[in-house]
Amino acid sequence: MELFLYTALFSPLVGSLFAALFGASPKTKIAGVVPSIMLGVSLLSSTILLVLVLTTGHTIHVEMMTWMATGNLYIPFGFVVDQVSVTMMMVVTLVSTVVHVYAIGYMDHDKGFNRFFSYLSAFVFSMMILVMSDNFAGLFIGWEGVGLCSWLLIGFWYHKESASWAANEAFIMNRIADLGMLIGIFLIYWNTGTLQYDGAFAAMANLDASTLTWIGIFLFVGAMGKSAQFPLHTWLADAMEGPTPVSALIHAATMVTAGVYLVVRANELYALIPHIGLFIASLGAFVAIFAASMALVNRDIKRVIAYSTLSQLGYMFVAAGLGAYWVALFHLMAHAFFKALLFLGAGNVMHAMDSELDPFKMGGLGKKMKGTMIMMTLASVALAGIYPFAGFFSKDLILEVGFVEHHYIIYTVLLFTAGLTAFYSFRIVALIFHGEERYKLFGFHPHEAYKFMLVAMSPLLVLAIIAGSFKMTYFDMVTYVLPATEYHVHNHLVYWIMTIGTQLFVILSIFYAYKKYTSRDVKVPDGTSAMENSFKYKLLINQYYIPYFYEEYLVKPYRELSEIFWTKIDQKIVDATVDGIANVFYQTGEKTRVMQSGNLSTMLKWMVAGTVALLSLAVVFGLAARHSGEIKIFLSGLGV
Amino acid sequence: MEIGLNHYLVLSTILFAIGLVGVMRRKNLLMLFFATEILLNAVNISFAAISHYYGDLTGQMFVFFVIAIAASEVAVGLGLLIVWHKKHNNIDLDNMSTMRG
Amino acid sequence: MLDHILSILIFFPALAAMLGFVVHKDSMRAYGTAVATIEFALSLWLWFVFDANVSGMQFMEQIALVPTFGINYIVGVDGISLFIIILAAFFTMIGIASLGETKDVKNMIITLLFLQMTMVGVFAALDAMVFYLFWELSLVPMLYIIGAWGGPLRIYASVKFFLYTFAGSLVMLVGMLFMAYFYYQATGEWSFAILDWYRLILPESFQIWLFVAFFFGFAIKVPMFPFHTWLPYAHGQAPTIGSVILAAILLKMGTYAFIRFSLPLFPDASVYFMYPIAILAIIMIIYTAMVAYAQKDIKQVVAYSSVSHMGVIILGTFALNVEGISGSIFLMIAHGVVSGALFLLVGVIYDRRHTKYMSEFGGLASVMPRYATIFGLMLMASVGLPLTINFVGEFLSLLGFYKQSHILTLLAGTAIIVGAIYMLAAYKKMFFGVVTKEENKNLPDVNKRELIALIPLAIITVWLGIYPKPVLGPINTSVESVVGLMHEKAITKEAKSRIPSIGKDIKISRNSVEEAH
Amino acid sequence: MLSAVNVSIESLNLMTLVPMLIPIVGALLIIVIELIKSSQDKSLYVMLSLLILGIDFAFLLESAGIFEKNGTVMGVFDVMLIDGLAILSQFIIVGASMLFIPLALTHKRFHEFSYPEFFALFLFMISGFQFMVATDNLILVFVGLETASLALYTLIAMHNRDKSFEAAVKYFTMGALAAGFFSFGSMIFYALTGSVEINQIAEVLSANGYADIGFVLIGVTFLLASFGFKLSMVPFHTWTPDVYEGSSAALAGYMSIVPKIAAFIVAMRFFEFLIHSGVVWLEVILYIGVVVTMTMANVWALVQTDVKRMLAYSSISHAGFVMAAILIGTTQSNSALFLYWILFSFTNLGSFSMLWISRQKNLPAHQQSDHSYDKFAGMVKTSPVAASIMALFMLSLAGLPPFALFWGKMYMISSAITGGYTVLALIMALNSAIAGYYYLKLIVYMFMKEPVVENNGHVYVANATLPLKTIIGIAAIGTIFAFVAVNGLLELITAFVYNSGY
Repeated sequence: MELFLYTALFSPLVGSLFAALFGASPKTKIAGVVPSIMLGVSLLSSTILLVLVLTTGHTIHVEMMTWMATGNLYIPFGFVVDQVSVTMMMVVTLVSTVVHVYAIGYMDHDKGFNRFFSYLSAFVFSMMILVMSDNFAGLFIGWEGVGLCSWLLIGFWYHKESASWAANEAFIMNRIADLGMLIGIFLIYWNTGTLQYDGAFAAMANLDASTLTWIGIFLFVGAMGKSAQFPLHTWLADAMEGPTPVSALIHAATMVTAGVYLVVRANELYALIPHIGLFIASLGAFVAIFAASMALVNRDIKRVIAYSTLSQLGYMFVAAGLGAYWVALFHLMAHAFFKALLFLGAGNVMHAMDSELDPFKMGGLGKKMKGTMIMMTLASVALAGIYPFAGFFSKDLILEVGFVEHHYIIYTVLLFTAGLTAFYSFRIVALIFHGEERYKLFGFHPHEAYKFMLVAMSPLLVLAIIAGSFKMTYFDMVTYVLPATEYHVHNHLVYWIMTIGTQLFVILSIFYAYKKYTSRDVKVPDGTSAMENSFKYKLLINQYYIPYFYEEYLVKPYRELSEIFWTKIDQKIVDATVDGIANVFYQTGEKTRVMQSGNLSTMLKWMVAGTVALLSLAVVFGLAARHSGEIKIFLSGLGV
Repeated sequence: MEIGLNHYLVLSTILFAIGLVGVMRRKNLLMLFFATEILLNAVNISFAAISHYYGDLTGQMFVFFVIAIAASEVAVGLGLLIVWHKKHNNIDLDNMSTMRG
Repeated sequence: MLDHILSILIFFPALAAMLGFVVHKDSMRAYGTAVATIEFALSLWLWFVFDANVSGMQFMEQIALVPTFGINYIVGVDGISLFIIILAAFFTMIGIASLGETKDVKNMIITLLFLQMTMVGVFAALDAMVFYLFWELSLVPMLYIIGAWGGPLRIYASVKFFLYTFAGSLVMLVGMLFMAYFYYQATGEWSFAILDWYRLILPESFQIWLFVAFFFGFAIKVPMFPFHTWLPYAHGQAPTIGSVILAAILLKMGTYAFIRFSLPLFPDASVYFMYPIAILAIIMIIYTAMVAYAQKDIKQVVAYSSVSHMGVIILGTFALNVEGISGSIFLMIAHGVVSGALFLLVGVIYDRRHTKYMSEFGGLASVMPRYATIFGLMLMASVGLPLTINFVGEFLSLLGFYKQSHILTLLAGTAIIVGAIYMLAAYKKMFFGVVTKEENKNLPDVNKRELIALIPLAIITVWLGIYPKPVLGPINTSVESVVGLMHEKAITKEAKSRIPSIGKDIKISRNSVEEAH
Repeated sequence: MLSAVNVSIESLNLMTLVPMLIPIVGALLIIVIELIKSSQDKSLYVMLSLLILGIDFAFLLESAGIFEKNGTVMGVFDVMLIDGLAILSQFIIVGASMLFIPLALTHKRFHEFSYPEFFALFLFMISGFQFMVATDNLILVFVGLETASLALYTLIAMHNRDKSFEAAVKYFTMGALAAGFFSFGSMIFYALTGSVEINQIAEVLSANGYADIGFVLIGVTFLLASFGFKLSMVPFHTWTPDVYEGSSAALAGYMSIVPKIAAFIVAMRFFEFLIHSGVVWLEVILYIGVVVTMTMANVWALVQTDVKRMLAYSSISHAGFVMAAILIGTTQSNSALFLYWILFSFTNLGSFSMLWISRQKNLPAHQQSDHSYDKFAGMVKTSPVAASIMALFMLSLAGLPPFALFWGKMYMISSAITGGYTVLALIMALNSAIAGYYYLKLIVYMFMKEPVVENNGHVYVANATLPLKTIIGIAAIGTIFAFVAVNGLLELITAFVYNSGY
């Protein structure tokens, strides 16, 4: 069994290194194919592990070798395959395999082809470490590893200023969060004496609440960074600068869900501190609606999807925060499928429109690219949570959780957000595929993507449709390690009202969106229409002016302060003092050297003067000799 | 009145002071040498007086040595002076300040 | 042979340098490389025969120098000094091997070999006077390297470097003489042997004064804020090789000395000064990182970045527990490797364009992909990415200090943020974007000679990041004994509590100064 | 009717006189030779004086042996006092002189060396110094001092350049004044105690418990002034730079060592009891004197443009540094003084000799003085070995381990610490730091600057001959390998100083 574990873990690395060999050389198909195969292998072995865990229910825990050991600290490279991690492994390997294959087509014309695949597989490897590690340090390795890869991949087209800027923004924001995580780890170590999950969680049972609270907060700060929760969310939208497969894999399916995974992983901790859990849930709910609102108006399909990702992450955190860890994980899985699908579809569209992202410049593409249209539509349906698609089972479950746990505000917020979700996802679907063929005005010649790309996407499609039906099996599996709480509204009437109500609400908003954006008078906004000048719109399109705020009040001051530190303090004060001291001596020399006038009688005068000075002192002391006692005391200061 | 030790000492001190002043004031090398002679002889007076006061000869021995040394000093000094005069035909102190700083 | 391996390590390069005067200048490069390689091989052999389970000194030698005054030539090596010695040998080797086109290369190599003697000497010395001797002597070759091969401001820079350090270490000398005097009072005989001093327990007030005296010498060398201003000049003006050695080895002398002298000699004073020094360290970390961000000159960025990293090292040292101190020692090695590599990389581009201004570059990633890759790796190491050598050190140092103070560690932890900021900004300026300058259009990528130096460094960076055990193990053993000693010696209650006690029992004769009186 | 004076020749203990007499005899011999057959080559005289000094040295070893056996010896009506200090200092005096004499054998012809009188006077001077150190009788001190000084003035003058005459006159005049001070000072002590022998003065004073302290202080003032002149303490130092500049580099080097050690010994003998008598005033004065001398001299040295003047100021500062030993007045400090001075004499003589061999007969246009800094610019390019040796001496002067002077400095500072003068110790340390700058300056010129005018490096060794090179070689070896000798020296010195009760 360990064999499968190691294959699952390391084959992406092999693929990455293989592609790296061709890093500097021109594009070769093989550099794309081999990593994809390696991922296939990884997927296969993960599946085997899944089956194993599913059937036998026992987990695998291996320790590869020591990493750090000093003092009482002992950190191994240890890996665990239990119900939680195996789920993540499945999601990661599956989505990434799909994305890899898809990318072979998508990156076809890019001269960085080989580089791309080596980065992408490297990312998968780090992600696998993240989910499979059996201790916080290992988790942190993966945590930073995915950060690095996302930096590389966002900035993949480094010649674009915006891309490299976004990459750095993402990296640095994540760093801020990682600091929190690091502190959390320190806390865990000094309080429990170990970083192993099992040991640490076991020890946490008998720690005082405040410590646990701090641990919980700091770990969650880490999660906020990776999962782009408010206020560290701005990087995710900007990260769309990266190639679309990257967005699909990293910024929809896997990396951004790491935060959720962390909270789920640490469920035993958060179970002990429900107030933090509630905070997480509330933040999640806020982010859900906050992100959705920004998605309403945005005119960049990828950004819209990114915001929707954000808002779905909010859902997951609500679930996790309310203690419904398995629900969170379930939604994570389902979301991974349809969101990746959505992104890949968007990728096709971009290809067709040679990298045009404004849906208003498209319209009526459905005729040209049926496959893509179908896929994206279904994905959107799933996202909107229409029965019987995956979204329904996972998302409505979260609503129920909110209801059952009596957090009605959260429930309402989420419900409303569900409507928004439906609206904005169909807004873009409508704008892209239906209505006037506005792209003609801009002289685009759209075409459907390669067949094999569509084929590659199909598994996601299937899963997006049927994933919901695994709910019970999945429940049985993960509740080995996660608290097994069923969430049922026991009153059947209420239950049905809720379910149907939600469905209706969603469907209505879908139709509203569809009507609004397929009508004839949809034209490319030119900033004149009343709506565009309304405050609401401006607020939303400018993302509540938060990026502006960061730029103005954090980035600029930091830059200026650094400048001041360097030019003013370091040079004008610190260094100047040092040179000043040196100069004092030199200047004294220059000033006093005149004493050496070279004139003999001056010299003689000096001698006599010296003698006289001594004499006068002698007289003084001669008188003072009686009081020599006091003088001694006074002088003892000099060490005389 | 009868002249005691202190009178000698005072005298010698005064002479010494005169000598010092001379050393400081004189710009003429020759005069400078005279001033130094005054210094030494001032000391001689009191040495002689003190040795008489104590009635032991050490002081007077010292005097003899001082005289001898003074003589040799004059010899050396005049030698230098003559050479200098040959070169610059003046013996003014203010001319000898080529080295400074 | 084994009993004298350290002396051989110390004096072989000097001897070779002497003979080097007769070697013809065209074949000097080869000669230097050969000598340095032999030296490195010797140091590796030292590692091989080193017994990792012994916490004390090994391969000790003692030769009477001025026995009447208690000065003896005593050398020895333990887990703390071992790897820095190896690092010194290693860097001299690759430094000479990858030496670019330089005028009168012969003098340069001879100087480097002398420098190597002093470096190894400092880390091997177990007698305060011998330590001081090498410590001071190491200034001279560096002075010459900066002053003779440096940039336009080289003379100012070199003299500043020399005098600043010299002044500091003279104060340290006074401290050492005091220490010896106290030892004399306590035992009735003069001794400068560090191991003898370890056995001496001083009252806290004395400890504090002596700590301050030593602090000046060390802090200037490290360099700690606010004594750091000589460093940017030195680095800015020095030739590549100079900066490499300076950053990789010479700066470590200070931090090493803290661990060798200040901590075990003055445990109570160390605790007493822990917070002030920690605050200085944090200023170093954040302030210099911001200054680095403001730089226009890539070399200055790296220079300031090493000040920032030294801050973390200091912090780890004054964590006063095994995790922290081992971490800081490991970080010394890590920082040596990484900053050394970064300076080499800067040198690579400087050789090609004869400018270090980042505004002159841009888009190099497409022109020099291999260069960009190695630089990227080193950059990631420098910002402390896990599985690179730096992370282990930084993680342990911060972890260690967290035991002492939560909030300060939180502040110090910003190192990973501010570090990322200036490094990524610099990388973006140099490598990303489109190539604008004409002369950058077809720069040659790193050549074989440069790879000789860079590849090994890259390998070490990753290898020790993934598997630090071979290095961390011996360090840990020795550090445990140091910490144990400190705990034993500590007088004040606070110190006792701050410094964890190690299970092992450390025997020290409890004769203190008062008793001697 | 005087009673017949009968003194047994043994009680005179004439052995004590021999080391001083040898140079005198030698000097006379040289003069006689010149009378018989004039215009001999200078090498003859050089070698003769070397031989004579050799014999002198041998006798010193002899008396050292005696001292080790049966301690301090008085002689010649208890005027001579052969104790550890006397012997050690004579070793330094004679040894340094032996190192100096061969420097006369230059490549270029300097006409002072063509006169045999030069060597005769030189030997007289040495005996004068020997007398100074080997007695505690102020008269003899005075005589010795003046003999030596008068000879020295002449030697300087014999260099026969305008500057040397000026130097000689300045030195002479100030010397005369100093002599006046000395005699006045001793007169006061004679008046107070009726004796001119230091140990008796001490006894009497302590017997009456420093009754009239005021007069004691005045007396001390005058003696201090005269010593201050000899030791070039600020503000009595003004002659030093000019005289050094005026006289030949070799002689300047010599002057920086021998006259000073002689004066140090006298000062040590004289102040030893005063310091321990707890006369606060003296401590204060000396403290100030030491600090001011060290610091100001350093500060002035910083701004010099001529290496020789710089070295002049530096030796002032070194003198101040060593003067601290007398202030501290412990056995360790007194031994430190000797250790320091022995090591210093090697280094300093070496560095002055380096200037000496680079001495041109007449100044090139682009140079304002004989040894201006820029003369040495880029020296390493043309004559690396010479440059390295010069650098070596500079580093040693700066007190960089392991070179000679470091050990002296180290031991001296340590003695300050053990003597309880913590602040002083720090000041000394910091002064060495300041001093570092100007020694470094020369190294910077030699190693880091480009030559001002193209030269083939011949100028740096214009004056070099085998003997000169040998001397420099000896000095260099002494400077590098000092650490081998330090222990032996230290043991010997400490023993001698301790046994002579200091």
